[in-house]
Amino acid sequence: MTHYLFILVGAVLVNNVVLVKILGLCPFMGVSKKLETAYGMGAATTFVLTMATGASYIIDHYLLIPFGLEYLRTLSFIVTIAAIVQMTEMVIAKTSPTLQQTLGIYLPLITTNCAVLGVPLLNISNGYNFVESLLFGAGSAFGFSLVLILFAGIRERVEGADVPVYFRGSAIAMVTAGLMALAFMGFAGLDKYQ
Amino acid sequence: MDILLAIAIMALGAVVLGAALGFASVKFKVEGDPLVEKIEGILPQTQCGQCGFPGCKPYAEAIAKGEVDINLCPPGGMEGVQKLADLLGREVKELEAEEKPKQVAIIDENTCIGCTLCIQACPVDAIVGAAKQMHTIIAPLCTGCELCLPPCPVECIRMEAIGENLDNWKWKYPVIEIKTEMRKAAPMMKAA
Amino acid sequence: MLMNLFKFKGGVKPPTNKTQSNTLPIAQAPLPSRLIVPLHQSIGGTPRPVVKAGDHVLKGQLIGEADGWISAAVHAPTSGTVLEVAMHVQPHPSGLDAMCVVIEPDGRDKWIAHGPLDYAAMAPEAVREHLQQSGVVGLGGAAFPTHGKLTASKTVPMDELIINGAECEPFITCDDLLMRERAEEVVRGIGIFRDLLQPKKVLIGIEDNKPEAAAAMRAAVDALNEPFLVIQVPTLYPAGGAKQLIRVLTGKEVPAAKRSTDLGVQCFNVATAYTAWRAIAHGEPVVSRLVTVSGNVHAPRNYEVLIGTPMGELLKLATPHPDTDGIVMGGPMMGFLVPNEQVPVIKATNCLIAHSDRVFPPKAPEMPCIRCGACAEVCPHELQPFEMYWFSRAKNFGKTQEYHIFDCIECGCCSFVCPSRIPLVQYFRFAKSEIWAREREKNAADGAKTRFEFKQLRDEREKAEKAEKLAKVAAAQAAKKAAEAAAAAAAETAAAETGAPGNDSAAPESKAVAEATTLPDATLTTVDAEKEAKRAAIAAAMARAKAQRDAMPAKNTEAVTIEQQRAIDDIEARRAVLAPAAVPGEKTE
Amino acid sequence: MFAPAPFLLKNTSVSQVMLQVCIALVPGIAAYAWLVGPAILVQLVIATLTALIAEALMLRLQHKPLAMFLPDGSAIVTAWLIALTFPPLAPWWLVVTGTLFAIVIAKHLYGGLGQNPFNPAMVAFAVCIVSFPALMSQWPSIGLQASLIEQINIILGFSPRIDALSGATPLDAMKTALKLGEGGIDVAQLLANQDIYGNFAGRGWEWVAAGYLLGGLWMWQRKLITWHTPFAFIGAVTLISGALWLYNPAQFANPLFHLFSGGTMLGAFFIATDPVSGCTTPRGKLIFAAGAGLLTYIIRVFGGYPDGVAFAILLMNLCVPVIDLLTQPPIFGMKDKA
Repeated sequence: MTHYLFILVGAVLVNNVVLVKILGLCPFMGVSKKLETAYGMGAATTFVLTMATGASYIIDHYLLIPFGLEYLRTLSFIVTIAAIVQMTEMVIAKTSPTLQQTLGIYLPLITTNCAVLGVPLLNISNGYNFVESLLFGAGSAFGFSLVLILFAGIRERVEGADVPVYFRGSAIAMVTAGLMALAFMGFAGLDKYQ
Repeated sequence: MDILLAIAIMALGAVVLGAALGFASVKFKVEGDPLVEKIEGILPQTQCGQCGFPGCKPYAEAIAKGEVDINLCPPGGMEGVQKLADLLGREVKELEAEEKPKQVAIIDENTCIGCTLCIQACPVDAIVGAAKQMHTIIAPLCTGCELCLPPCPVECIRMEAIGENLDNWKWKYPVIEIKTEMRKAAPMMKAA
Repeated sequence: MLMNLFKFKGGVKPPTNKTQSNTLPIAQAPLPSRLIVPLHQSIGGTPRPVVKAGDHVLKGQLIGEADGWISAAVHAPTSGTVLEVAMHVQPHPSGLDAMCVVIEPDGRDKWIAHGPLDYAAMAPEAVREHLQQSGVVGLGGAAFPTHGKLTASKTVPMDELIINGAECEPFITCDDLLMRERAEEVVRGIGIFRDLLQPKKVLIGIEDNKPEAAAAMRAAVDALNEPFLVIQVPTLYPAGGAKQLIRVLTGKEVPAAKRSTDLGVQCFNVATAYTAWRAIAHGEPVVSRLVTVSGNVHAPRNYEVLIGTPMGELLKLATPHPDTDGIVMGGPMMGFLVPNEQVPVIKATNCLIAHSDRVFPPKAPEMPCIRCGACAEVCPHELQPFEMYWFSRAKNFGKTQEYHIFDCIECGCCSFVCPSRIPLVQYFRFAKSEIWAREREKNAADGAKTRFEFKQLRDEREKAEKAEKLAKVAAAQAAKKAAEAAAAAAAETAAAETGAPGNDSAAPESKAVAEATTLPDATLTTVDAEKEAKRAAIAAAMARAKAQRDAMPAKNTEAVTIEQQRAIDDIEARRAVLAPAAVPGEKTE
Repeated sequence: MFAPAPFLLKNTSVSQVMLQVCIALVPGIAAYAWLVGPAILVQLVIATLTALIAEALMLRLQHKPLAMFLPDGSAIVTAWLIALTFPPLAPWWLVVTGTLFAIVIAKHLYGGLGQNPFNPAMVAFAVCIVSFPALMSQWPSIGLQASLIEQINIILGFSPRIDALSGATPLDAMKTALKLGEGGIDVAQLLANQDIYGNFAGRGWEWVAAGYLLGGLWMWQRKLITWHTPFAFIGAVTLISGALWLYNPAQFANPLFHLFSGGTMLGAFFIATDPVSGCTTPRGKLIFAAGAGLLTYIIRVFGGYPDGVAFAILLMNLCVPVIDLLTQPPIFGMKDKA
């Protein structure tokens, strides 16, 4: 039980996919200007990422490994993720056009969100079983959403600040992201405590 | 052999996923373009045609299709361009024409001959009158589009900038230099 | 005390500075050299001027007629000659002009014929009407037409009538003096409000720094044998805000989105009650009011001042110190510097404070907000002023509304305590007026859009009708010609058959064909020409019938009765509501 | 014409607020200088000078009026907090680096006073402990016999960094000992070591913490801070340390030890109460401070750093906008619906 807890805590905080692994920076910077979009993107990514880890585990274990096709991992994972993203986009477009509007270009971009590809690959390299994979995927997704939402909150506030001209926009956002990563270093070592 | 197997498996995957996507695209089909409405919401609805389109909606449609630039609407001003740029994720561009202050058309009622030409030209029904009778502008409805100017045969319509009055007066953004203002008031009391 | 008092959160205790002006009795201000009476002195419609330059007016004569229900009449403050009806600078922070009636007093101060009304016999409606005609408005500062507040909610029973004698702003003592000297008339005025609203309780709230006023009011209430309760409330700015006083006395909180009558409570200022009584018992409209003159002056005191008196002339009565550099209208917390000393005293003017750096030390420059939260602690509406400031400053108006900027009453408590000396209220006013302006623009744009779309629809319909008509005319003509040709051909063929068959029979036929082919939309042959003619005749008949039908309603509309017109308007209005739904349908036609 | 109501103002200013915060730090500093060594005074001077110079430079670059902003005192408070959280004999350049980072990056890149989302002093500490973990962990043993001149020489790098410096804070010492002991060592045994531990916490340090507590209570009495933040911070530390102490007193130190060790008191009264980077709603303050207290304990006991205050504060700084948004108090007249 504690083992699973450590995987989850590790994925959410200690090895946060954005701030520690530095994956998925594109949506992290792109969709964090407003809290609402951050909520939407977080939810969409959580869904896609969890689905993707599950699907890729199944593909890997029941299709690729039995036929000795491990070298096709990246390719087949990308295809799977792309399909899941497409499906998600269609569902969102139907159910919530405003969310689709606000997410804009970033929804299809989940396809190329390296976090979504990275997490299933990390699962394989960590040798996780199905439940562990799902937990790790969900944990990473929660970590991503958490950080995205907190970041959006800070950016909304910083937008009103007298940031020096040369640092407005992405520059100060990068500085903020750096300081956030610094704060997250405080979690270092927590997943190794026995 | 291996390569054939790989191709077969990938093809199988492609077929399965393709079928799923195809099904979804039918099941979750969306009609209409919500973007046009959003763009139209930003446009000022003066219907002036200065953008080269007959009204705001056609311009909105053209923007949504990506056929034209977003800086063709002088009544919307730079603020409008900024909003469009934010909505569409495009670059902010300087306005094509210069920005004018808000204005209202005024008919010189002594000169008006009652030809109804301006009434027909007004896109927003802001002019009232009948044939051979004096016309007048319903000022609150006028968008200041100037479309009534050219058709008037006697040139009795002029545009006037809407000045500040107690109804549309706005509190200004606070400034720090409060002291200078007070000093200005000083001589007035001395005179008294 | 029998009553259990409530508390509102926040509030501040600025130095009250009331003792300077409340020691001397009320004095009558002399007639000024001229009176500038703005027409728009209350919230609502601007009264229409009913006098013109050169007219002679008597004191109390109507000069501005109320425009609509939320509007109050304006009267000549003294007898004299109307010099002009023109634009003059207003006692308004904008310093803009508005329409005023300028009167040169003749010095006789002669009243128009007036007298007491038979109050006991008046219907409530007549009382409200009379108050409107007498120009009775809220004299606490907001100047809302009083008659508009004197109707109880139909659904909520009226529990409490609150009379506001709190006067929480520093420096101001005009209500204090009014209650001390004219308590009886105030109490009688409250009686009128009570009769109209029928509340269960009447509570008179007076801050506990005015014991003399409270005693005078108690005495008057006892003398008149009224069941009103005079309650002393703790001195805490802004306890005199209507919503705060309601909270303190009843525990009810009136949000910005609701009217106080929805919660069964209504609030009036003591001076309003006084003027209402004068209007009913003496037939006197509101032509003067009490004004505290204080601040940087030798002799602060309260004056009974005619509406329209230039502020500079009034200030001179109290002999301002030479370093006076401006006039503040209202209190030091919510007042504003008037544009110049010529602006007149209006119904909303309760206090003039001579401004100087000694009385109001100049503010240190504004520093950035450090989010210390002092403003949130003192906000009587429990808002988060620093958040509203942050977003007002960034011009992020949507966010300011999320933080309830429209619940702000602009009392100035937040600016008062701010360690960074940020003029918070100014930021909120700026944000509010920007939001209003945007709202106006949005509404105007929406209106323009619907009218434009409707015009387009109309144009299209007209074009279609015209085209239809043209086509019909053309078809009818073609048919007629074809019929003629066919008839001729038939006659010729008949002739040929009977007389001369053979070679020339082909010629007329080909002629008919040729004629037929020249017609616009048909390549008729002699064979079906007849059929075509018949069809054309039918079409022409239909067109005629349709034209008649179309003409019919047009004839009707020339002589519609008012009821019919109203019915038509109703239908149009309903159509307008349905229009968006109807448009696509019509387009597909 | 511009009319700035209200015309009456309460007589307060940012400088006054900051000055009072500095005064409140004095008892703690006095205890520090007396019990640990006067070197802290040198560090305070170094940090203050660096902060003021950096502040002036940044204001100059942004064309802001120096005369208005420099005396506001916020840079001094930041500098003092940096000096008080760094090891007292840390080399001068470490303090300078930290202070520069705090003033330039954490404060002025965001627009200066009042606009920084992260606490500058804590950013300085976190940056330095991540970049120079060894130097940041060298604390002098209490009772180090070295004159002020010697200490200054150590700080300025003229004297070698003697062995007596390579000590650890009482907190760190306990964590390392417990880890090395693999469960064989009892907390009570460790606390018996009178070289490191005093009456209820670290020897000497416990009185420094008490000094901060005193200053903090004075600030509360002066209404510079509300009760929410220190209460929730101290409450959270007490609760979690108490619970674990009751669960296994041999492996977990008692709450009193944790309250008076490391930066708990400084954090609860002086760092978490920073209004700029902290929460502002009453409920938000409670959540913010409780979260910071909890994370402080977790990081200092289970994590990889000697103390957790800096990271805990930074992590909670991250959450501030969202917490504030979710804890908006109901406004006048809208309480029933909320």
